[in-house]
Amino acid sequence: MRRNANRRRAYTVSHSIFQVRDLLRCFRHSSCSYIDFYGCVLKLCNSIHRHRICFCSDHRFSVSLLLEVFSRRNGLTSRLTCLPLVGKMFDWGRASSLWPVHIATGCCSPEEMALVSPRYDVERFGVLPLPALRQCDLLIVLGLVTHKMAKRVKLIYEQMPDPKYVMAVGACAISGGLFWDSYNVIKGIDRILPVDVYVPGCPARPEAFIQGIRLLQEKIKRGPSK
Amino acid sequence: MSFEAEAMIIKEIEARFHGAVIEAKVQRKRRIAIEAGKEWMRDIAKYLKERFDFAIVVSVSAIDLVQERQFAIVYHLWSPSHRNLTALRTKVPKDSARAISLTPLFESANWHEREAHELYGIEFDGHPDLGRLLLPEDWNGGFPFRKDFKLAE
Amino acid sequence: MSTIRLNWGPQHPITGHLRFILDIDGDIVVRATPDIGYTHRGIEKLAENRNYVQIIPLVERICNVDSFNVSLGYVSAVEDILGIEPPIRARFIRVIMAELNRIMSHLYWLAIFGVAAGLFTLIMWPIADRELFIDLAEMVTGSRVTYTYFTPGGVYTDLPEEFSERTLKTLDYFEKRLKDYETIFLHNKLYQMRTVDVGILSFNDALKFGVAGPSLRGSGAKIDVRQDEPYAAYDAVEFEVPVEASGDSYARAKIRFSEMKQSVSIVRQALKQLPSGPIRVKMPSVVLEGEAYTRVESGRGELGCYLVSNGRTQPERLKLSTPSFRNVSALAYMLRGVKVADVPIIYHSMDIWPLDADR
Amino acid sequence: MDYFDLLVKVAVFPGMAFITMYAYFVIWLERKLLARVMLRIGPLHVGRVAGVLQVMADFIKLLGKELIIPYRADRFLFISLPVVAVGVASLPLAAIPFDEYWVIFRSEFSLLYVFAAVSLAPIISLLTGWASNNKYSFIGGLRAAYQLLGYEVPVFLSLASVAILSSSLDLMQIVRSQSNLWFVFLTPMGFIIFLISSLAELERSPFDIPEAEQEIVAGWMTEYTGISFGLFYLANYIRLCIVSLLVTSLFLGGWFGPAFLPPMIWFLLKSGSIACLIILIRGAYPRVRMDQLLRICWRFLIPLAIANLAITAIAAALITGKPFMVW
Repeated sequence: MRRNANRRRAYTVSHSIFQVRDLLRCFRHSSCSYIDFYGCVLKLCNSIHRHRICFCSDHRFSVSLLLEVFSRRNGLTSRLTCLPLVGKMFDWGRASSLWPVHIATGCCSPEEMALVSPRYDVERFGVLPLPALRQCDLLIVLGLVTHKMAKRVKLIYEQMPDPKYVMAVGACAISGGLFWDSYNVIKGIDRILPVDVYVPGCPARPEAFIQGIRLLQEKIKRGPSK
Repeated sequence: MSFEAEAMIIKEIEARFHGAVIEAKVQRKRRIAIEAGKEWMRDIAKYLKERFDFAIVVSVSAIDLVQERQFAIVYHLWSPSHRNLTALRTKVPKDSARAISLTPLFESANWHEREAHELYGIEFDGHPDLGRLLLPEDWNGGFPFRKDFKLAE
Repeated sequence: MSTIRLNWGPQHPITGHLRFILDIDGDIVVRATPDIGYTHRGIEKLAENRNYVQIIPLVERICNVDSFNVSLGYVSAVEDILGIEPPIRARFIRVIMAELNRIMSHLYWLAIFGVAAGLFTLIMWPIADRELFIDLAEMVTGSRVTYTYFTPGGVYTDLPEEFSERTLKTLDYFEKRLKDYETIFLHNKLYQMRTVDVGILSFNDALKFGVAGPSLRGSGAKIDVRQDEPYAAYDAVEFEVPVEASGDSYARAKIRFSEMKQSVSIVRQALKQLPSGPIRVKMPSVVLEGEAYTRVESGRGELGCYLVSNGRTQPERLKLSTPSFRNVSALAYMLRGVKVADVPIIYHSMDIWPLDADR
Repeated sequence: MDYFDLLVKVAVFPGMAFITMYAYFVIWLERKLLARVMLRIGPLHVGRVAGVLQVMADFIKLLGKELIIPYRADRFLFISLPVVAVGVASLPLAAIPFDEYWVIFRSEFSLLYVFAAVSLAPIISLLTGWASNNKYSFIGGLRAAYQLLGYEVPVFLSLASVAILSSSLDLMQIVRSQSNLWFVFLTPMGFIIFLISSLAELERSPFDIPEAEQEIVAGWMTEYTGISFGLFYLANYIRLCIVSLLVTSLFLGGWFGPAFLPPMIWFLLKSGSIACLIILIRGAYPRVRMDQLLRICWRFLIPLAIANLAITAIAAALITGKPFMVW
């Protein structure tokens, strides 16, 4: 697990859609705070908004943003939203209800199936797989990502609503793994996405998955790093 | 162990396509290898299909022969009734890699030939659709399965 | 009226690693184009840079729900080239592990096929029972899904002592569960409504498109590599090859159920006959020049492994002709003119594992 | 009418607060029960006991999530529909009697009112599908509209038999007339038809065609994010609660029951068990196809419902001696 997902690393993939990612990278939940009630909410949202328009949305707002706008208009200097308790509550909610998006990119997908199955039953921790990515907040990259898939993974990540988390599962997603010298496999998903948790294994065992999810939950509960 | 059934097939093929068949031999039980000129491929395949019920193309493999500067294209045909697998092999030069497609004859060769086209750059004359199959849409790195395509070190 | 184009996948609840481009007119699919290649790793090319033993884990990754069978195909090709023959005990162990893997693979199929019609109970039960077989495999090999257990010349280690007893226990339990599955799946009226006469693939079409495995046998063709050219120790065990004539999704489902029963019986027979003796012969240090094409019946169908050696430590060419690659090419034809709601059913009745198709 | 009384009723007990709590409970129950059917445990670690706080965590998370409005979507509809959906879903509550006293609004024609409100739901789905500017949503909305054609007629036909039996369209009167014998015993066929078609009305398995996950992702909810999705989610379960309450009032004798428990408890127990039944059906049956649903409804349910209605009418006329006596 990496404490700070903001990892400035030059990636070699040169697809046009990937370029946007660089601009967005600093707006991650953990590196910067646009949704976490620590000021500067409006500014960051606006700058994201400019870049997002080409994908899916022409406007975005969240409840925290509304609170912010409301308190500024009424001269409340957003004291309400700065309450640590409110932030803690939201962190707890996010940590306890991670809904992974359904995307299978590589060979770890049978292990993900085992993860939701009776023996490992990850719903105990509040992880509920949902069909539509608009409602999800955890992108589990299951194993290798090819160049063809990378564009889609990228797009999926962009279309997910904030705050969102990325979990890289398996040796291939971490570093290319067994296919390190392949011409079509991206050597580590962190070249295109900011990764929160790395789960090793080839393929990763469900126990490792669960450990990864627990680590991610701890990370979310600690709140944003400043 | 004798291979009577296999020898019979080879004998008929050699008799029928005398001169076209470069080499025909029994490799082991239920395995025949026939090598022929590329312009004869469709005729031999047609004969095999109609005479011996070689109905399915189970695999089409191209091989990059570096020394000979040629591609070998190997069609593996399976005959359900004779329980026999024939490797029908031909060679095309690397510079003008064109072969005659067997897809009009065997629908099952369709995607295999597309794959060979994509990964080796072999053109198949008479193939209905040699569109992109496995590689990314915007791939322009050449033909990855050729021997001169170097992988990362 | 114009058609609507739907892109199903790669992020879609049913498609897994591939994409369908569906042109639909109302509720009818006018044209369906499967788009594969999302997991194309170039394993065959990578194999040209590895030595013969290093390739085994690579090959297993093409279909890691069925990795015993896949590696068996590759390993026997190497054995053919080297001209070695595994000892008799190793061959029986191979049969046992391959059949256990077939059950796992079919259970995985059942889970996905069950959920294709929207019943989530049926995703959980088979996966839970699959875990028992994974336990057996883990006991022998120490790994959950990718084993690297078969080596050229035999198997890597001997079976543990309690393996036979525990396998028999698992099989007893599994036979009971199989009856449950038949109740909630095969005899479920709603499932029959969804699958009978859906996605019919006639005998001639199946041969024409080169469909493989249970999907082919669901169309009435009695083609099974285990019977056509017995490898490992399949000539020493008795089993039937189930065939259904109707060629619809229900027939393909029924085939897989019968195959699971056959696999149980094969494992029992093989355990009974399991001889003692060495498990491995030594690999010769020199690789001969030559080529071999071996076929194995994996859970998804016939898998062909074409291996060309030029005498060096790395193969000249490895070509894997995978069942999913053959089956997915028939989908464009099968999905034409069906209802949108039937697309998941037909797609998963073919048991296509896109990793297998892309390689 | 005491206005304070009315306020309490609307806001707290049979009204919004209660139904939200009830829906919360049903969501939790569904996750636990389905998990048991699937041999799992379900939510466990969130909240001290049996994951009771799981749903709350979900909603808090959804509250903090970004809302995305798709490009070229109908913004006004897109934003307002989730709220409208919750409102429309809880409308029927106004006329459902929980007790002789606990009912928000009494009317001679409350049955008609309730079902007018219940059949508004597919309109919301249709509008949502249209407003999202997404193909899957649009198909989902259209499917919801088609589905309406299937189940609406059997619902009303089976209700007519209830109305005949109680000679009233007043829900209170309908419940009162079951004080001795529940209608489920008098018209079992009507009960079954109503239950099946209300499954279709709720868009629940095996008739969850408008939100068929394997075909059209999440149907008309595909584009919704954050709390607007949460509101739809809530609205769906409010509808489930309403249907379970309605089934209890119409067929299971409302609050009547042996005296060792208070009437209100009986009412909630009965409706809770109907909710359980609806949930368990989801764990046992796959989804049918659209044409199959319409075939089931038109070839099977509607003739049965008409026969049931005729038999009930004739029997009621014979027993009471008043031909065609209703209202």
